[in-house]
Amino acid sequence: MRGLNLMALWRGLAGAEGGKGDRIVPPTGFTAQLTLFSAGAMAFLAVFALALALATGRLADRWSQELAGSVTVRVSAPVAEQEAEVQSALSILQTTPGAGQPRLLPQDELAQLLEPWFGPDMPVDALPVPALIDLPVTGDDFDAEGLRLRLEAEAPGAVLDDHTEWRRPLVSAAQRLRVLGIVSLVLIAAASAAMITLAAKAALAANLQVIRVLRLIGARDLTIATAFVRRFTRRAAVGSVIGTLAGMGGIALLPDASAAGGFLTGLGFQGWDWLMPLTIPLVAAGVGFLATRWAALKMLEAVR
Amino acid sequence: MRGLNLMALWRGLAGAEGGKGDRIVPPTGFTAQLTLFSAGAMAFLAVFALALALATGRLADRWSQELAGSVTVRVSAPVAEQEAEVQSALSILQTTPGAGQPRLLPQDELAQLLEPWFGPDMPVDALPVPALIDLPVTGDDFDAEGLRLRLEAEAPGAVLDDHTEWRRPLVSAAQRLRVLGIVSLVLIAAASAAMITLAAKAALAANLQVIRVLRLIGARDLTIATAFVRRFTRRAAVGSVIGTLAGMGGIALLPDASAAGGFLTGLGFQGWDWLMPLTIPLVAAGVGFLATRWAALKMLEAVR
Amino acid sequence: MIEMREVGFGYHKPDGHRPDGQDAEGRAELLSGMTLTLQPGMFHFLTGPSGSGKTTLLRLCYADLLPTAGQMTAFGQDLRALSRDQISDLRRRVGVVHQEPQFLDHLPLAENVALPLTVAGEEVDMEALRDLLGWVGLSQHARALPPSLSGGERQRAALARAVILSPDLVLADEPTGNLDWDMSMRLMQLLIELNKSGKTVLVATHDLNLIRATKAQVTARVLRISGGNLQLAGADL
Amino acid sequence: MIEMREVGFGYHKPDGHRPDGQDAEGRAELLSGMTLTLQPGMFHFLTGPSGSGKTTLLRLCYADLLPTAGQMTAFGQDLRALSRDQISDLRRRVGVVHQEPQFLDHLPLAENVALPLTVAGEEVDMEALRDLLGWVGLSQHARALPPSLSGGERQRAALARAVILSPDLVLADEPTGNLDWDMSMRLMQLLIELNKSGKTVLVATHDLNLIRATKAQVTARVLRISGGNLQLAGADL
Ligand SMILES: Nc1ncnc2c1ncn2[C@@H]1O[C@H](COP(=O)(O)OP(=O)(O)OP(=O)(O)O)[C@@H](O)[C@H]1O
Ligand SMILES: Nc1ncnc2c1ncn2[C@@H]1O[C@H](COP(=O)(O)OP(=O)(O)OP(=O)(O)O)[C@@H](O)[C@H]1O
Ligand SMILES: [Mg+2]
Ligand SMILES: [Mg+2]
Repeated sequence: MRGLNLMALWRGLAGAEGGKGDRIVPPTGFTAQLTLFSAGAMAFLAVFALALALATGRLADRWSQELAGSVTVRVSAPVAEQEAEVQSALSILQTTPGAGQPRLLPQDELAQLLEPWFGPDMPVDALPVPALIDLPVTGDDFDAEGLRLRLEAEAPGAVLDDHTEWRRPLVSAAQRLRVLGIVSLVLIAAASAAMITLAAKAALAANLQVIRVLRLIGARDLTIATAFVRRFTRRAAVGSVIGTLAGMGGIALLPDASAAGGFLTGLGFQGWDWLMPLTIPLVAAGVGFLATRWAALKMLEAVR
Repeated sequence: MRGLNLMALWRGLAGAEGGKGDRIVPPTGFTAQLTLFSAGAMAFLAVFALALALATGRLADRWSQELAGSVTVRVSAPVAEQEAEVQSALSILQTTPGAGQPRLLPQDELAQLLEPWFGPDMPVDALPVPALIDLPVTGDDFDAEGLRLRLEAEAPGAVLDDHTEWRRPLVSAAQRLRVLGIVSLVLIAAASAAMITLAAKAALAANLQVIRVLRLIGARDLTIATAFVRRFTRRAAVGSVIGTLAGMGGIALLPDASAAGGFLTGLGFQGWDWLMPLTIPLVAAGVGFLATRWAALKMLEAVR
Repeated sequence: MIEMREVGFGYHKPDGHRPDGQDAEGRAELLSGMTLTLQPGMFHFLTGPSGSGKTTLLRLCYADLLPTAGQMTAFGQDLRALSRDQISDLRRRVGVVHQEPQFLDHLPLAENVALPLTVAGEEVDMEALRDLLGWVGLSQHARALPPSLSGGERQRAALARAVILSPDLVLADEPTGNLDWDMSMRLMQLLIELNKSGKTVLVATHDLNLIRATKAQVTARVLRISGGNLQLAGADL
Repeated sequence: MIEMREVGFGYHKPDGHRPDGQDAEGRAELLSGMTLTLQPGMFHFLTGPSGSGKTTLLRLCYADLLPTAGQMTAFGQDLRALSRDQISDLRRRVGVVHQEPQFLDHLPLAENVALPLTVAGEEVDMEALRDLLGWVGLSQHARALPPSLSGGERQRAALARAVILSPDLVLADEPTGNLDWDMSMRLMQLLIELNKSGKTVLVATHDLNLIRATKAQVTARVLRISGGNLQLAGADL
């Protein structure tokens, strides 16, 4: 029952009839189904590629933001030299490009940091506790590796602790994925355009007799081309609307990524993003229109 | 010059002629190019989807492995109670499912751990240093959250420090991406099959007159079907070989991810993986063969 | 109506297939030095052996082919200067019955016959359409699709389609090739009526009996192509 | 050779197009109660008005259509029991000239004429092929593609293709519809020669002159379809 209805729906769409003028174009055929299907399948894939590009874009942004937090410099030296080491470290940090004003953590903040290790009763003053300097990262030109080397050379007791450094490869991975998504999108768009063009050409070639007959009885180029173009644009549009909706449905059905924590912000569309895939049918219809128009006029040229 | 040569190559492939028997099938046409192009484009996309699935698979495996290392339990209590707390924590850990034998770190290992903070001269004995227990994770059924709650209830001074826990969402993200890659692969395969089938049908429909003429002069079904099937299988195979090679070339040209560190192990194929995309043309040729055979026999049925 | 002065024509022969008498550009001159005027209101026959160029001459007349030499005008317009839309307009004034008529196979016969009206954007007069189908003996087949028609039925449908716009000139290429004598005469009757109402008619045929029978009813000029040249056949045929 | 006993046939008329006299299954009985034996070595003509079912009768003979009533055998085999491969075999023994012959438009004429040999897997005797093309007057066009042939040339090519396997039975549907008298007689001569060498021939035509001229040279039975029935026409014609 269901299969039958789906088949009927498909036939109805593949062979949908428009106004009176369109009757001159044969209603259906495999090339028509092919146009509809290509448009649909490519739109479906395009939705996924778009979602990938958007999600990885978000991911890269977010991870970059977290990266851009702050780094900590730990100065541990014999008590006598500590003060001098801290001063030289601070002067190095002040001249570091891409970093803000360094801040030496006071004793009570230090005690708070160590509390989970030693409990609240710890005698911080009595211990050779290192000094900690917090350095906010403000610019893209902050070079952690360069700073580390400089510290090693000029303030040997100072160690750079870049606790978000491990995320840097993740950001580059996310950016890589975003590029992949965009490249796929471009490839899919190009393949769709080529496929719709070829399908339109194939359909027109299959209808060469129709075009000949129409020309011979005095039909104008515009009349003929319009009938075909309308038919094919509709097919490309309908196919890609179906494909896009199916793709968006698929994306919506994907399990929500928020359960997996904040690292991957889900593949879904968020907020206004949901409007972006809706441009796909517009593009497909535009491609269908241009491709058919071009193919029809070219085919008509060959028929006097 | 180059454009011309490429066009000639394309025409040559799209219209390539086989043996003598194949001459009964008209050499070319847009449906032929369509078959070739669909096969090529889909193979190209399939290579990328395959690479994505493989890379994310590797990623998930690797991150899972790192996850499966060990966790640390830190017991900090007033000195008098510490020994008792450690014992009760150890007994809890011993009965934890999915975990190996817990091991209490001796003083010197502790001192080593604290060295970067306090320097080598630190009087570990004199301090209320917490006891550290290392617990190797051995099974999938290890439940960090459950263990944390049990410790809280039965050994309040013991804190579970799961230092790889933050990677868990990454693993699930990678697994999600792998599923996405596999789903794309399946979708692309299905879309390709449908497209090749439709293209074959369209080409056969365009050649209905040829089939009629051949039947009328006494050609057997097998003779006719074979000529078409050979032609189309070759087209699907050639198209997908080109698409696959182009896709593999594209992957090989992608910047190597190793520069970006160990987290994302690059999108490229590694080692024997390079052989996997080579199955794509086989699948495409198989689909082309079955689709054309089926379409040809079906079309022949309609012609007496 | 149609004027040809020293018109020549040859098909391009592709890839090495070169019969004798081919010119430098790779054309075999099929027709040459043809001078002919189709006078308004006259009935013309065109005969000649198979392959002599009858169909080719007709195709020149409805601008399906362009002469490769000489001057040719239709309704006073130089055929070589026509734009594509002007060609369409010309074809609405010239009704053509092709030797192997083609139709839109997905439309029923009646719609096919009315097609010239449809594409010209004119109203279809159902009454007239029914009369016309009756005259060519296809009333029974009005809703049949073209592929289910017999050879003769297709030729009759093609004639009906050619005259539905009541064109100034009717060109018919072997319109009775697949018809028995009675039906042939019936169709010729239709053409004769049209001619009497002032239309020009040109019928290509190899059937001398048909020409004789028609000449009994109407003054007809008989043209004969042979060897690429046009002659006016005498009263003897 | 071909035996029909009380054979009836009607085309399925689709979607509401129902002429009178249609049976319960939605078929109009075009032919009914046809009894006919094509005797080996005989020359037959088939006439009848346009649309009477001549082409339909021929299509029944080469198993392109199946009778809807009665018994029909070809070479002793029940046509309804034939498998698809047996139909192919039958068609290699029956040469057919269709009313609107179709070719493989991408192959030159000579290859098209030799096609029955090619698909039967037999060697092409180039000498015989050239002779045959010469006889039907197409030597000049051996390398031309079918769409560039004139109407009459197509019919001649179809006849050449029909006889190249020297079939036991030749069915020709209006083979001279587009041919002038001389060429028509030339083709009939070919068929007469074949008939004299023992082959059975059936020619559907509406050209009574052709039948008369042929009867002057060979004994021929003339069958006439009208109103769905078959009559043997008398010597008077
Ligand atoms: N499109 C074409 N390309 C090349 N040659 C052609 C083409 N059409 C016709 N010819 C050749 O031109 C010659 C004249 O053809 P045409 O159709 O005008 O003959 P015709 O007088 O109408 O013959 P018939 O009585 O057989 O219909 C023929 O030899 C034919 O092979
Ligand atoms: N495929 C078909 N489907 C339905 N009706 C058909 C089909 N083919 C032929 N007919 C109808 O059957 C009748 C007989 O057709 P047929 O072609 O046998 O006539 P014919 O005697 O060969 O005529 P002609 O001399 O015009 O060629 C016609 O009225 C035609 O419309
Ligand atoms: Mg002609
Ligand atoms: Mg017939």
